[in-house]
Amino acid sequence: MTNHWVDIKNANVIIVMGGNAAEAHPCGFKWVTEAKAHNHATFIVVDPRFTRSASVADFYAPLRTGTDIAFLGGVINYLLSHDKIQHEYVKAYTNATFLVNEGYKFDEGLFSGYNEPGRTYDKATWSYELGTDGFAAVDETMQHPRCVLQLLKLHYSRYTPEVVCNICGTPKDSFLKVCGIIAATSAPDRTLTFMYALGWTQHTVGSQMIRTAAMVQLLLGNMGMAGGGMNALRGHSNIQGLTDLGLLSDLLPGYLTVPHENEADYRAYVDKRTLKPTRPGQMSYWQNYPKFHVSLMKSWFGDMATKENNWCFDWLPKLDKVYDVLQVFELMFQGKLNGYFCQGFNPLGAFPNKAKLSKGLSRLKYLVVIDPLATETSCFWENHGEYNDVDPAAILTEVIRLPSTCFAEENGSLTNSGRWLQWHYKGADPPGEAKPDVDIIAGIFLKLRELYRKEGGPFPDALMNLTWDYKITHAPAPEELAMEYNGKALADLADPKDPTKVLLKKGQQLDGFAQLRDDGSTACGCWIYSGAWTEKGNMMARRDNSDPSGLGNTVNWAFAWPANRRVLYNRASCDPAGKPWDPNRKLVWWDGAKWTGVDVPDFKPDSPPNEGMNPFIMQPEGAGRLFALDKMAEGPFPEHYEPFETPIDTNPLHPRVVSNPAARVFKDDWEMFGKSKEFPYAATTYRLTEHFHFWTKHTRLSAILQPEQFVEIGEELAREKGIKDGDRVKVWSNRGFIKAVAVVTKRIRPLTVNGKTVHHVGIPFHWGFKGVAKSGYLANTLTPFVGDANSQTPEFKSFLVNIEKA
Amino acid sequence: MLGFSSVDALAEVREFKLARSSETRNTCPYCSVSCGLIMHSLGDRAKNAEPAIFHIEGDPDHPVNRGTLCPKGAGLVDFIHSESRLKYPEYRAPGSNEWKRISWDEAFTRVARLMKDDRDKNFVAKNTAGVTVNRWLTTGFLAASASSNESGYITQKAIRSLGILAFDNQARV
Amino acid sequence: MALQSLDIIRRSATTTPSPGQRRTMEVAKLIDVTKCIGCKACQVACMEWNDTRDAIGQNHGVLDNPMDLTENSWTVMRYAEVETDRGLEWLIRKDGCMHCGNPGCLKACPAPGAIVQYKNGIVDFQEENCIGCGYCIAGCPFNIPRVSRKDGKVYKCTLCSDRVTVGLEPACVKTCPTGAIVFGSKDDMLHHAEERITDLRERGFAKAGVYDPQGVDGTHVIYVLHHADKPEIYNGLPKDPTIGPMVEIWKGVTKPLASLALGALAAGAFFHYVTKGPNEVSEEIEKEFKDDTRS
Amino acid sequence: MIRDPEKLDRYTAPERVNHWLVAMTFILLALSGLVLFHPLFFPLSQLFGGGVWTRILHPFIGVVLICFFGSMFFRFRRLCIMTAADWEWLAHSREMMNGDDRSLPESGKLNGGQKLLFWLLVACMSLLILSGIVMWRAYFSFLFPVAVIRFAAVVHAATGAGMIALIIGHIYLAIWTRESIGAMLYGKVRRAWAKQHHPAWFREITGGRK
Repeated sequence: MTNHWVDIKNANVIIVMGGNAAEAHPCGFKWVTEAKAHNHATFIVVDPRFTRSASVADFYAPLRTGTDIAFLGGVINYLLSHDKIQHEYVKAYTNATFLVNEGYKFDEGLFSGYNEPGRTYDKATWSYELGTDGFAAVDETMQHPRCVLQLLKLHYSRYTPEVVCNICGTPKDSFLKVCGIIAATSAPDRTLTFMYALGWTQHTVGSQMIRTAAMVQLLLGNMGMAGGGMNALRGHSNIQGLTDLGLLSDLLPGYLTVPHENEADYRAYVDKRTLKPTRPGQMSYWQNYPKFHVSLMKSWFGDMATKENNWCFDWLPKLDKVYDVLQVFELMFQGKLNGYFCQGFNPLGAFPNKAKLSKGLSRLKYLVVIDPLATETSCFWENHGEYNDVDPAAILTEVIRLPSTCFAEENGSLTNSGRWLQWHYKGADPPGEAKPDVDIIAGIFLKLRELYRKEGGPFPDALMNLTWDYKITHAPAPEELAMEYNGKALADLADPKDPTKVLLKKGQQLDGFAQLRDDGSTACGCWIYSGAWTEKGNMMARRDNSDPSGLGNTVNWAFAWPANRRVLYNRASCDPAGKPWDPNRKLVWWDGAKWTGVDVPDFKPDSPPNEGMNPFIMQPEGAGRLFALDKMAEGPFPEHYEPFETPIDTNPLHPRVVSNPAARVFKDDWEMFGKSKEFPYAATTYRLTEHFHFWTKHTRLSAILQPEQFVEIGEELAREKGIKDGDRVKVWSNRGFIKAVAVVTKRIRPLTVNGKTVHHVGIPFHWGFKGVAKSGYLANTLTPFVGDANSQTPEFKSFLVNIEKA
Repeated sequence: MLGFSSVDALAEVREFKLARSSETRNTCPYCSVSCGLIMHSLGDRAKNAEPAIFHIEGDPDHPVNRGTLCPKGAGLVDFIHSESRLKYPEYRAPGSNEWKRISWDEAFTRVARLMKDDRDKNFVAKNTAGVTVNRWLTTGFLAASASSNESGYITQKAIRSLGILAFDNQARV
Repeated sequence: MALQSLDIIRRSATTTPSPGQRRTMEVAKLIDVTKCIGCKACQVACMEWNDTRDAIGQNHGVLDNPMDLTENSWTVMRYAEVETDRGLEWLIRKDGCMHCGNPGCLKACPAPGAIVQYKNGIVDFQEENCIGCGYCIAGCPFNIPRVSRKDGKVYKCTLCSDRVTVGLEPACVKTCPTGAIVFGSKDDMLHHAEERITDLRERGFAKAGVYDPQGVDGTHVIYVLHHADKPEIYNGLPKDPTIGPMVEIWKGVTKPLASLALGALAAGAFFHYVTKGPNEVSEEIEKEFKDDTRS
Repeated sequence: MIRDPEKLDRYTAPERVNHWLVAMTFILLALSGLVLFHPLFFPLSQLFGGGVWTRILHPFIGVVLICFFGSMFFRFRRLCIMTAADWEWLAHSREMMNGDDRSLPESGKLNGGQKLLFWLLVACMSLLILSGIVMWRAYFSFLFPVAVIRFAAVVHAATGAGMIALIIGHIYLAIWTRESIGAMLYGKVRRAWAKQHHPAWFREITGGRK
């Protein structure tokens, strides 16, 4: 989230789209009802289903699943055509004035530089035109035909209300009403906040959906404002933390990136990531990349990491491609993977096309599962009749299942959506012989090290020299690990402004990432988490919940990364002169000498407004990107592409290019896509408020609330198929079938899309063949094995099924 | 009988069950609102009392949830004591139809052995173009979503040092 | 000396008053249906706090689960998809004991002390004194109490009397994520309701109002409804509930009078005998047959 | 002397056994009913082992009573058919209560009052079993809407009280009319008694002989 949970109460307009906050994040959703009750906020829900969020919304607009870019593109068109944008904000803080490379063009659904066979783009033309001073050229009047604003107008001129409603199926008056409410927040003192989750991320154009909303927020001047921003409601308690720590194929902690194999040279690797400002006077904070990377290497390899060996640059693996879960299961399916670990994760249920996953797991040599619960993945080889019909004798995978503790049985910190790191304490011992994850990883690692010490083996250097100076080697204390990723001084650190003054002595905990050095004199496991455990102690355990400003910024509660800033880009809540846009919701302001406020300024504290440093300090140009340069796989401007299984078999905007041209699809998955003739209904999987993924079917209290698998269909579809409330139905896609109880409801209405009636089928996915709730089918038996072009998040939200009475 | 025994109380309410329980602050492991919890466990942390958690409610001081819990969070006590909780390391031999209980030492030894054999056989020090890549692509690791930052950090550290690139976590979904 | 933990106004099947000198604050739970997102956190918190667990049932084609109040589920969410002039509305209501000012259950209950009404407004079942006859179910205007198949006792929401006694708020109140359920003195709750109603009227709910039915002398669980003029659309919330004539007759003054009448009848018969003497065979008929017996 | 040949056979052994079974069951039923009737009588629940047992036993005792009374019904059904004389008897019942039985028509084996009592009891028993079933929470109440249960409760209470009143009267009249109890205990009555109280019946079974 750019803002945080409590900040939502400051919003004037709240939109839940591409998510269902009331059901998936009920306790966070209280701040929406708070905004409504005490801030006269207007709350809008846009969703294919009338969800429990919609039940308390002021206005609900239906739309067909997978068409959010069309809807939001239409909003951008409305804002631009009605001139409802925050002009001063857009001119000063976004790249609206920047000129784009003349090679850039878009027509018939494709941007410039597309090569068909590889399904990728050569993105050279998606760049700024550089001026004579080497900086990006700008046209302050924003009239130049190749300035971003004009290109934006041109691109979304096609998204007229008629075109949008034809694609989305939303009634025109509803669409225009939503546009009107959104447009009103272009006033400097009115803010809109978007609350979204998997409803946007789980599409093949998911990332671009989120970008479109971010562009709307930039046009309205809502980014960085209290009650504004882009609020991603993360799914798990520490999904934010584990992403921050880089537990992804191509990431290192703090969003540093793993080198690619064609970056053999350390210097080239570092320079490519040390982004110099592309506009004068910008902070472009990534230019400190070397400090973060060197400190990480010192933290991991200690004295072995020296300037001479490029801080053990070669000790880390180099990528040939990204190995996301879909790619890994494809390798598994092809029998090219021998071993697999599932640490607190149930991929058999959580990933698409269960049949393919099951085959993949069966071709593994060994599978290690570390979990507090008996998950379906660990028992993929057990035959559970119709729910998991396999022959154990034919599955030769060796499976080792290790019991781990749950949240209540270990100390540690979790990072929530609002980037708060919060410490928790062990309340009881784990059942039986279960061990904390830390001890299990330590156990495996130390045993492996022992084997390498005895028997040797290829390139043992990294694992043998990994720093492991914990007091109890087989059970590293969470406190020690927290202090490690906060970082410490490896030598006395002198104050850069006054070398005679010693800031920190050797071995002391750093105060924050500002103190990091690239000369090896500091170690830091994760630079963005620096400040979590300083010399003043465990900042994550702070419990002062005072909120002096009343805006919900409890800056003395726990620790938020980066540097305890609660609202990112909060400099943008002030006009270029440093005066807050909205006098009664002041976050930060320039007090003549420095930036100060009720939140830690997300800015260079001593940079006066007239220096012209822009609020988006991580970007080289310091400005919010309406034009995304080459950072996105399928285009600098979001374009509506149909889901890979589209109910209308065409793309009304450009029939020649129907689905995302840059999405990666593995060879054998192409023919697994269903067509609307055989599978006429648009299906979407989602969460219920009573269950949490596949965990709470093991919990009696939750199983009581929703004991049995069901699917939701509209009354019209039910009448067509002769299905009544409570009937058992069979739902099947081109990849398999499930059986469930039918819930017939008024809350799902057929939509007229491109002249065709489209029915939606809603499929909650909380059931499986383990746990105390009634056994059910893994709903991901139905879903397509294709992911978003940028994040590879599978398209669970839009696919095609058929349905009949079982 | 006949008025000699003490008369029952005219009415009494149920004994307040949290009177002397021990309180521990924690965070709900489910969604990313990360609501603050107060966990009540048996005993007053005396050595001979095994602290079992019997009740969980919201932490009223937590600025986000202010004491509230959603239907999932309010039922956490049933997650901690779920009958599906794993209690000891188990092993399933290839083709077998049952779990066999093993000790931690056997488990660690077996896992390390499997990893070493696979790494030794498939480790790639240099790619075809002769660039040092030091990667091991034939074993993957899927990390959790609700384990702590500390366990995430040590997992990252250990896995990267082995050269694994098939590495992902719940953020992907 | 009888021990008690809260001041009592009324006890079931007790014709003599309980000690009632003290004046304590009257509490109330406000359920603001317009803020409720139907998440059932209150159902879980209630079962978890009171250590009851319902059976894991099945899906009946709706989101309601369990489908009705039971001896283990003392509060359930009831979902109603209603078409109103504003379009489709999803009216979700937390059902449970209303803690009436004049409780029908207490009036109907024949077992002394099985149901008590405390001065703070809570109506509580004392399961030890309950004889399991189920009269309270007939007496209740809202059909709330449920008999347990296991122990033959009746159960319902206690408004967490054990928590309120030690000064805490009920479990469902504390857990409610959106603050739809709030707790406090009844005056504060009515004031809170007024605020909510002004906000709702601003948002176009002209008929928004409080549901605090005077037919049962007001309740200590009050609703704020979008459509207070049509409470029945909220899954059968009674329009103006009262204990009803039948229960009044059944449990009203007729019974003591009838008991008196029976007593009087018996006494009357005795005094008839005393005054009129027995109905014996007359002298002459006796004489007629006396000769026979001798001969 | 008990089996004095001179006496007339009024009730057979089975009839008497049946009557007393009904009587005893009714007493238990009435007592347990009163427990639930008003708090005044709740202490009576100690006779049945406490409130819970009273609530459990009362309906079962009711069913037993219905069975016994059922058999009595079939025994006395024809005997109790009301005749004009019976109605006239009843019309004069006030005078009888004052000891003046001159203007009473001659009553048969059972006089108007006894017949009327029989039919009233039949009515009460039917109402009680019907309303009782409806109120029987453990087995049947779920079948009925709450309004029906409430109505049944009122009917049950009223009818129950009414029946107790009837039985109080019945018992008193049996005491009041000397030797009636003996008739029901031993089954025989003296000829004089018969002639006095049931002249028509007396004539009928003695064939007009004295």
